[in-house]
Amino acid sequence: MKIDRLRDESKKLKVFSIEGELDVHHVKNLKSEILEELEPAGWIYELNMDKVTYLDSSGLGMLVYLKKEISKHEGRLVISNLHEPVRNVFSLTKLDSFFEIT
Amino acid sequence: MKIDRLRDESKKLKVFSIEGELDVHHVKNLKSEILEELEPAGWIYELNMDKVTYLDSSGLGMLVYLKKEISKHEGRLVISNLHEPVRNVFSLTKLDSFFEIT
Amino acid sequence: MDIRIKNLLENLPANLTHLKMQVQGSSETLSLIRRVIAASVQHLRLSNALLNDIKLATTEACTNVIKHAYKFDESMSFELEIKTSDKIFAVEVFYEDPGFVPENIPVPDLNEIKEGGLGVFIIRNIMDHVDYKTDQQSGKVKLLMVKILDKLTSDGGQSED
Amino acid sequence: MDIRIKNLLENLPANLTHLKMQVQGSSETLSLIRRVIAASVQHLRLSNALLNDIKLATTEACTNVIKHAYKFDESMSFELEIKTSDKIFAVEVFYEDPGFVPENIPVPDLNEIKEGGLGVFIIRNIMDHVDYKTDQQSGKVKLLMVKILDKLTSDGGQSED
Ligand SMILES: Nc1ncnc2c1ncn2[C@@H]1O[C@H](COP(=O)(O)OP(=O)(O)O)[C@@H](O)[C@H]1O
Ligand SMILES: Nc1ncnc2c1ncn2[C@@H]1O[C@H](COP(=O)(O)OP(=O)(O)O)[C@@H](O)[C@H]1O
Repeated sequence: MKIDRLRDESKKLKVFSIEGELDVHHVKNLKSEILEELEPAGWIYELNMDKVTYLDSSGLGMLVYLKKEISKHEGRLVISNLHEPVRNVFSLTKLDSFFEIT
Repeated sequence: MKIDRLRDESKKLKVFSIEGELDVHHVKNLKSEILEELEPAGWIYELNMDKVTYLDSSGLGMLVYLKKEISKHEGRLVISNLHEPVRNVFSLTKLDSFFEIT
Repeated sequence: MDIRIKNLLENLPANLTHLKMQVQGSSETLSLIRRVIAASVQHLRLSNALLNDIKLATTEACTNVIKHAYKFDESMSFELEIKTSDKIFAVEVFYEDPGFVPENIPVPDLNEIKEGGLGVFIIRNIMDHVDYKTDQQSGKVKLLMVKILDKLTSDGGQSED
Repeated sequence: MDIRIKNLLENLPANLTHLKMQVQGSSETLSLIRRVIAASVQHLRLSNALLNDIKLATTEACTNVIKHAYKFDESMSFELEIKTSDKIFAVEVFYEDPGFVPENIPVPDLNEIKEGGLGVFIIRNIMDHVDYKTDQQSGKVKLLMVKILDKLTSDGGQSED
């Protein structure tokens, strides 16, 4: 798994472009790497999933956790560029309405 | 397996561009398809192997057979665009000097 | 068991691919499992959606073995047995879990957003047949999951192609 | 058997991938076998040359089973057992061939160009250890092929990367 980071101070935006398969093995890493990047308040955290080829309930669980943590930091989690079949896992579990997906 | 054909009457040249894996399963087809195309005398038969991703002793056996048949028809067999690891099978069996490889 | 699935399982066709894997109980092997599954069904030309569903359900099942039954103890191992034809994808997971009671697996309330509890829900949603068999004596568990591939009578995957 | 290979085989490491396949004796399954092999060793990041050598030797062995032992009778089946670690690739082929005498396999004269007779030569050239074991009683044959993956002490494939 690979994470590319992009930080836009003026927009208070951080983009994490993730590459790889989000199963229980790869989720731990990603979680801690993003938690480290949380800012005080008002930031947007975009997870660009363009290069995520696989996601399962372990990946979803991490995203739920991240969204809750980000909310505590008064930030917003945005998930972008979901491909089928990754998008499918969100709809299967009805989490597509819980997350802000663009 | 797929074969693309190109015929150049003026040069007495036939080019067969082969796509796929040349194992015992796919060899039979290819053999008969090329034998059908043999011309009386003086033709060059080029096998373009650019899109051949696998070749084994069954494929080599067919090529030996084709070369002999083509010789009987006073033609020339030319093998082109071999990639590693296909080229490797020729050298392993010392057949790289038997065939005309470009 | 649904009579149609029972019939399919009992009359597996001759063009069956039968694959057994013994895998280490490490989360690292999950991607290996997905790759082998993809390789073993490539000739069936399944839709992307269907292939992913099969990978997903199998991974969820193996994740549960690694996480719940083996508690990430990598010295443990489990077995996968995959049988496929153009009609059916069947996978069995053999592992050890003394005291496991499949009836106790909770059904999640999708209105209550939690960080876990979706794995078995996903498996049951994707697969046409899911059955845990436990042997109290030996502590061995056999999980059978079946997906019917025949598009005309199944939904052909959870998402559009 | 070479003492180094014997040691490796007897002390297979814990991070072993163990895969068993039961395959129909049809030449159509050869590409399936190559795909599963590639999937099962992908995490080892072998060179292209080495991966192809392994696919090639295994295919040659299976081709011989299908062609010589089973004479293209597709109702027959055989078994492949693959064990890999970062040190070793071992594959066993189990099949039936009453009356098969491995010592009778001819060694080809490479100066004499023929249409066949190169399969076993290729296998022996690629693999570090090749051993046919026949059971006269049952007619069962077990072919074991081993390739050492450890680059420092092996040639790391027949061709440059
Ligand atoms: N193979 C298993 N062995 C033991 N317990 C299991 C197994 N599969 C599921 N469970 C139990 O069922 C619960 C729900 O599992 P699951 O839906 O996969 O969600 P999660 O793993 O996120 O908790 C688990 O928390 C666990 O208690
Ligand atoms: N598994 C096998 N069962 C029976 N005979 C075999 C087997 N493998 C090889 N042979 C014999 O050895 C010969 C050489 O085999 P090989 O080198 O693969 O070349 P080819 O298959 O082209 O003849 C075969 O012609 C066959 O007689």
